[in-house]
Amino acid sequence: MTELRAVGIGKRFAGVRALDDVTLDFPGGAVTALMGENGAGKSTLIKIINGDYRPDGGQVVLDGAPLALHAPADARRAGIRVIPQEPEIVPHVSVAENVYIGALPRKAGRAFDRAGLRARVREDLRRLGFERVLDPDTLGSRLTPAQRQLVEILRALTTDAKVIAFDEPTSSLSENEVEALFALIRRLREQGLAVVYVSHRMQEIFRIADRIAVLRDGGLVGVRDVDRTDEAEIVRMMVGRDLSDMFAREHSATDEVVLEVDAVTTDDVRDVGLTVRAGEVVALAGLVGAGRSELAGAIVGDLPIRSGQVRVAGRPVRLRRPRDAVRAGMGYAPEERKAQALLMERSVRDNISLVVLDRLRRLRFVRRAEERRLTREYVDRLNVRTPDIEHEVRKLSGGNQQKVVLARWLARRPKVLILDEPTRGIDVGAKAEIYHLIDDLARAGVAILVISSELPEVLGLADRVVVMQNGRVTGELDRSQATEEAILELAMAEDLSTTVQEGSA
Amino acid sequence: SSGKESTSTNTSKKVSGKISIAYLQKQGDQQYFIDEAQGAQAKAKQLGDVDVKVVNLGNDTSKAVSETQAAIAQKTTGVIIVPPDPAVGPQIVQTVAAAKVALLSSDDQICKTGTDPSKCPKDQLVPRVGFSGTQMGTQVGQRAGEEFKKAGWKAADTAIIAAWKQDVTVCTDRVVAAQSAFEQAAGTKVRVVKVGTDNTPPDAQSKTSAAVSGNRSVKHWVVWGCNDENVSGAVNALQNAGYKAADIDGVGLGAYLACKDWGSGKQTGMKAALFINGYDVGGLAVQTMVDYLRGGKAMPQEAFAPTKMVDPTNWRQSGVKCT
Amino acid sequence: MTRTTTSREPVDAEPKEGVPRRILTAIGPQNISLVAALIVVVAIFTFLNSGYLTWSNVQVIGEAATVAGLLAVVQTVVIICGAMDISVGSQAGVASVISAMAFMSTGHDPFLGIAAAIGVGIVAGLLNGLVIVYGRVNPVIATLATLAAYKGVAQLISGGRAQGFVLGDDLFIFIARGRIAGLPVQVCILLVVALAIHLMLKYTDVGRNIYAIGGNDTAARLAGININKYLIAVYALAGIIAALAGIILTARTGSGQPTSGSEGLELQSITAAALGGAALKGGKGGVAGTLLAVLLLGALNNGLNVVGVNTFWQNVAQGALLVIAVIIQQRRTGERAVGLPT
Amino acid sequence: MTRTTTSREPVDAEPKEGVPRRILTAIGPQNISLVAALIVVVAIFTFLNSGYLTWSNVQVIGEAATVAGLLAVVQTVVIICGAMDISVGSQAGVASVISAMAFMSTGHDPFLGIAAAIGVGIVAGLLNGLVIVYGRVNPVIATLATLAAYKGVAQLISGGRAQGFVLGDDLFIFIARGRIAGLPVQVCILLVVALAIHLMLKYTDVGRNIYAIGGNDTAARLAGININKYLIAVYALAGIIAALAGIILTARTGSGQPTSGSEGLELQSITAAALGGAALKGGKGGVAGTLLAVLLLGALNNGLNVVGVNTFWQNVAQGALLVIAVIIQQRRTGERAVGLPT
Ligand SMILES: Nc1ncnc2c1ncn2[C@@H]1O[C@H](COP(=O)(O)OP(=O)(O)OP(=O)(O)O)[C@@H](O)[C@H]1O
Ligand SMILES: Nc1ncnc2c1ncn2[C@@H]1O[C@H](COP(=O)(O)OP(=O)(O)OP(=O)(O)O)[C@@H](O)[C@H]1O
Ligand SMILES: [Mg+2]
Ligand SMILES: [Mg+2]
Repeated sequence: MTELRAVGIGKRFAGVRALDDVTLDFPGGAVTALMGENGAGKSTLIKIINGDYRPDGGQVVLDGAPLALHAPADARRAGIRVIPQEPEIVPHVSVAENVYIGALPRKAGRAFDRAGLRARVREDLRRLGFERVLDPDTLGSRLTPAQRQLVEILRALTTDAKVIAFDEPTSSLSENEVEALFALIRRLREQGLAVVYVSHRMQEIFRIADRIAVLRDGGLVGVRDVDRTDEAEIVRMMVGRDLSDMFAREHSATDEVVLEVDAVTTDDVRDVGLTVRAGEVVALAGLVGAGRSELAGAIVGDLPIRSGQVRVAGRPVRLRRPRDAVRAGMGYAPEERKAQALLMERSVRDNISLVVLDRLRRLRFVRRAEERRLTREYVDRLNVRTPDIEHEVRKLSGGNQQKVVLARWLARRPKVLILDEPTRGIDVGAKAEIYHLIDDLARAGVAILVISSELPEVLGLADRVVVMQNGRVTGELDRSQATEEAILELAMAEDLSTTVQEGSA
Repeated sequence: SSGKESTSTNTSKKVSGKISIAYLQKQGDQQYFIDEAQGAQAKAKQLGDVDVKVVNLGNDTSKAVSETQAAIAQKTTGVIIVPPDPAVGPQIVQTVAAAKVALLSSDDQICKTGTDPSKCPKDQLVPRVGFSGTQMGTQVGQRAGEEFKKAGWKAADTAIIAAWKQDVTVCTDRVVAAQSAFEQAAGTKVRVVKVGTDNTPPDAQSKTSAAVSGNRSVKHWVVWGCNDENVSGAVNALQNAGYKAADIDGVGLGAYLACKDWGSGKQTGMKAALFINGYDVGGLAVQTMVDYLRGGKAMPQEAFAPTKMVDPTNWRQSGVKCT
Repeated sequence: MTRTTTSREPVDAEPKEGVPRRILTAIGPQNISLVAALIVVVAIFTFLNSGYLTWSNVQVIGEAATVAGLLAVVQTVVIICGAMDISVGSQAGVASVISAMAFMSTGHDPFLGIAAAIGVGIVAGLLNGLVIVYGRVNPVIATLATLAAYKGVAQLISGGRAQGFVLGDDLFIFIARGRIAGLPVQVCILLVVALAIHLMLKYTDVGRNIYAIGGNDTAARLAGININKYLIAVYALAGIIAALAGIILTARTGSGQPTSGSEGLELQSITAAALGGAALKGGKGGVAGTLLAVLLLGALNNGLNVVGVNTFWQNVAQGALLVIAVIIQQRRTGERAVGLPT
Repeated sequence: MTRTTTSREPVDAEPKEGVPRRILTAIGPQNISLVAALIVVVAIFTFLNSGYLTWSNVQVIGEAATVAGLLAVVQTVVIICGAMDISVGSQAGVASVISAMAFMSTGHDPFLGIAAAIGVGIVAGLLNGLVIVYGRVNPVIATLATLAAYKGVAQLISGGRAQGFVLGDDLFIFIARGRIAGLPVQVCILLVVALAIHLMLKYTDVGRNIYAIGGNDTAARLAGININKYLIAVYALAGIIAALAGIILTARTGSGQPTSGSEGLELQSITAAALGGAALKGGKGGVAGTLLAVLLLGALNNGLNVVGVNTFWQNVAQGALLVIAVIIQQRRTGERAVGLPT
């Protein structure tokens, strides 16, 4: 049976030691979960296994033979497949080609078998139960984040692999897709593959993994069998201390309505109404493609509203572009940090101060000292792990990048804060910190609308839950009424008659 | 087809009715050629029932071929061409001959059977109207030599700036001719500093400035080039480098920029310029073509428009137009 | 270079699929407007001068557009990779000179002349690719540099003068003036090359990989595509096609031209590729669109001369018409006017 | 420096802040290699000809580089936005002609001449911006089109001829040959413009927003930046600076030049910006690097002429040196050689 071993792997980047002498095996026929805080080195380890980064020391050994990994092509040839943390999609070609990129089916000579490809992808989609969420002919540029992640997952199926590593595959997926993915992973495990699985979602790990390896500060803390450990121990291994009161939120809503969305209709959203009061946290729940991000985009003036109105503090806002929303006191952290929020090649400072420059300037000159002070303050508050505030954002780990996005909007202190998947890719410890932050903000009177696909998060945070499906609001649940079952029922209101979960058998 | 259809030479059959002429010019956005185009069109108007279409070929020999083909496709009766490079001559001659359209070259010479007109048997040259490059260069060099003698400079502390676009062969011809004429007139050899430019004043100016930096020991400068742009740019550079007008012996070619210096009444290193009148050449070319087409009058092997050396004292009388 | 693919372009509704719509999609909406623009241009010039829409003039348009067309087609491939080759014109110049000189020095053997030119084209193209990939020089800078360097090489080996004389040779005459089934040989060459490249791009895995590299090079790299090999090969291809263009140039003008005839071709080829729908960021574009754009620009150019518009107005008209054509094309997509268009 | 509360120390070489280190960071590693290249170039030419490193020749280099330098500086701003302005040269041509013609027709008032030129520059720049943002025309295509159109306009209003004569006027003479504290006036103009743009880019919120737009336009839009306004303003700025370059051209040559002197400036300005570290996909670059690149190219150009290298070799040498400079620069970053470099 296959076995992948990482032996004595070390890797440092200028100023940061990402991995330090990590020795770890990934046996075949088992799912090894890799856990650790943001920036612990999980993605770096996976990139090394994939031949994307070259380690400073150590070796990757497959079935007893050391591998010479100079490029991802080498890893691929050896039978290693990696689903990276950030989906990499080719924009102007179809989903089908995206899935089989680098391994397109051929006919005679080098002719490319377009029909064969489409048939194969359709079959893959059907097998996994994704045919309703993903069309093989859509162009890559038109996919939603969830769909992009599904494409990445489908790529795992294209080759005969011995090892498959998933780097946070579910961070923007909702229950349905997660189920299908798990069915797939179980099948892979039965076939004897070594599966590496990275996630910050604790429940998932305990459902799918056989072993849990924990990294901290680039070093291996330990490996546990799932049967012989529990969440508390893993968290302790990850952060070095106990975490309690994770979701303890107190009710702080007032009666003052700050955000009113009144019968808003856009191209994908129909007749949506909701309100958020000062000090209240409203969660917007739903499945992939329910139209939540679309609604958020419309509320902040980025997508055209065909009819309906948005009011902030009672005053109607004329939304022609996001600037109008920002001016009216709204803040919006979009779901895709890399594509929609971050200036990857600029510093942490530049990224955080972006929306407060108008407050920091004097005669249009930015007050640099004040800017640095403000940036440091938020870097400290959110515990962003960066060597210093002039560090380029692209060099941060995924979770820390997300914190930078949040810091940006917190620094602006808006009246309304719209957070689309705010904890996507964030570790348990940091998650708790962010929940505390959201709680603090609410207490300070900010009206908060959170879009989240993670049900525990929705339940833990929200004063009220608004559920959407297919571009419409299908129900609203008070905190006391909200349970996972109730939310899912509303989220799938129209689908209930049809069975969805073929793939999980 | 193989493209090798027999190409019988011009049959002169008289054309009655409307005559349409295509005037294909290289560098059609340069002042000299703009004048030439206007001269051609004015002459056509004067003759009546003649239509002249002017096309700018830039420096593109390939375009010369396609515009010739286009003119033929338009049933043009005569083609007058200023070839961007004489090497394209044979191709033009064969293209035109196949369609039995009359051909006249203007300014630069072309040969029917070879790429180099200077090595062409006399009877194989296409009839031409214009100025001889060698002759122009000779006149420039001669005048420069005379000025050199008059100033009484010594060859040892004098140098010549020759500024031209080095991949334009007709430019090279002029500059080479100027040098031998200068040596004749001056009776001595003077060192030549070759400055490669793109034939525009700013480029001539900066390139010359640099060349001067490399030759600070020189006390007096003689300047010539492919056209007025080069000479005027180079003279400007010398003046900016601190040389007095009296230490510069610049002889322009065209006179359309030199006249600006003279018009201002200031002292200038631009001592003289060969006035070549594009307007006259354009008119003469059209006249020659029409005479041939209408009256069957054979085109003369070479017809030269008059050139005149002008200087600050006599340029106005000579008909130099200054914008 | 990792490219962030913007997730949600502010685009309006997905077009509904119907049969007419299907046909439209097959030609591509981008190309439709080029066809429309072409029809308008032809209509206007035909109205102004009856000599415009004659078979002989159409041939002239085709022949005049061949050299630029070849370069535009291969430039399209380079641009799809997300790169650019600004040196194509200079490469054609070197090849032109070499073809004529090799022809002369081998006792008038046209095949040796052509082979030598193509060989030199491959070398020049490979050098571009190697400098870019292994020298890590930005493609624009690198090929701007080789634009100058190759031009210098052409001038040096030729002494700046046109070289040789090839119109005594049957093959060169055939290329210059021959017809195959009534079509000029040059145009046939262009069509064959375009078709071959079109097939490669659309119907082989090589072509699909090229789109992937240009669309998202990280994705391509992670998928195990040997990006470096592809990029170098594409530059070599550009060198070969540029050499072909140089050979045609030699045949057209009768001699090897170091610079005349090949200057300015870089901008023309990029213009045609971009007008034909290639995105300069890479990943998008096609031969059909480029050819249509070449045809449109050629028809425009020729028409302005046929009608006898003065050079200065031609510049204004060309610029204005180009902008108008693209504006119309873009208006049809109904994209929202925010930020830079692609 | 911020320390996170968690246990881990950021291991290893956080560069120790020392004084030399500080200076190094201030110049930037990219610029360091330009400085090194400059030193090498100067050393070589000084060795070959003692007239090279003289104050008068340094002034010559500065003056020769001014026009291209101005355009390169503003091109840097355009490129940082992720766009490009290929029409700068033509805009300078129009401005040059207009300045001379307005000067002549207002009875030799230099200020009116200059004002008219700048006014025309603004209009031309705004037109570019509007066509790009609201016409949704790709910046390269749009400015390629206006490159032709503005050139045609310059030729039309001037009839293709050099216009007027301004060297009878004190102000124009001052611009052409004056010195301020020993420095040529043209160079002073360039330095003032460069400094102003540098301050704007680095120290104002406007500049920061420009970097944001080029770095990630979706992020900039969602952060409430009015991208359209910025883009149009940047093109207008390009128009103004191009007009300034045109005025200097007029003063240098003594008359308004429709095309001669302004052709090829687009490529020069893009080359300098890119060599100076501006990324063509936007979001990166700076005035200091661009100025260094302008100086390097100017010193190279001048040196080749001082030493008296023939034009053909100059082309080869320029191309080769450009490539070598960038390769050295890139090697220092130690980036892995995969795919297209940025
Ligand atoms: N290209 C890079 N340049 C510099 N530093 C880097 C680079 N990539 C990663 N790092 C650093 O290496 C460390 C480990 O990062 P890595 O991405 O492996 O974390 P991770 O465990 O995957 O975190 P997350 O859960 O947030 O994804 C981080 O401190 C990060 O800043
Ligand atoms: N750029 C786009 N082009 C076309 N359709 C889009 C685009 N973006 C979103 N959509 C469509 O809009 C609908 C709503 O998507 P949205 O992203 O708002 O859903 P969501 O509830 O946020 O789910 P997700 O978890 O996928 O983000 C989906 O049907 C999706 O296909
Ligand atoms: Mg990670
Ligand atoms: Mg969403």
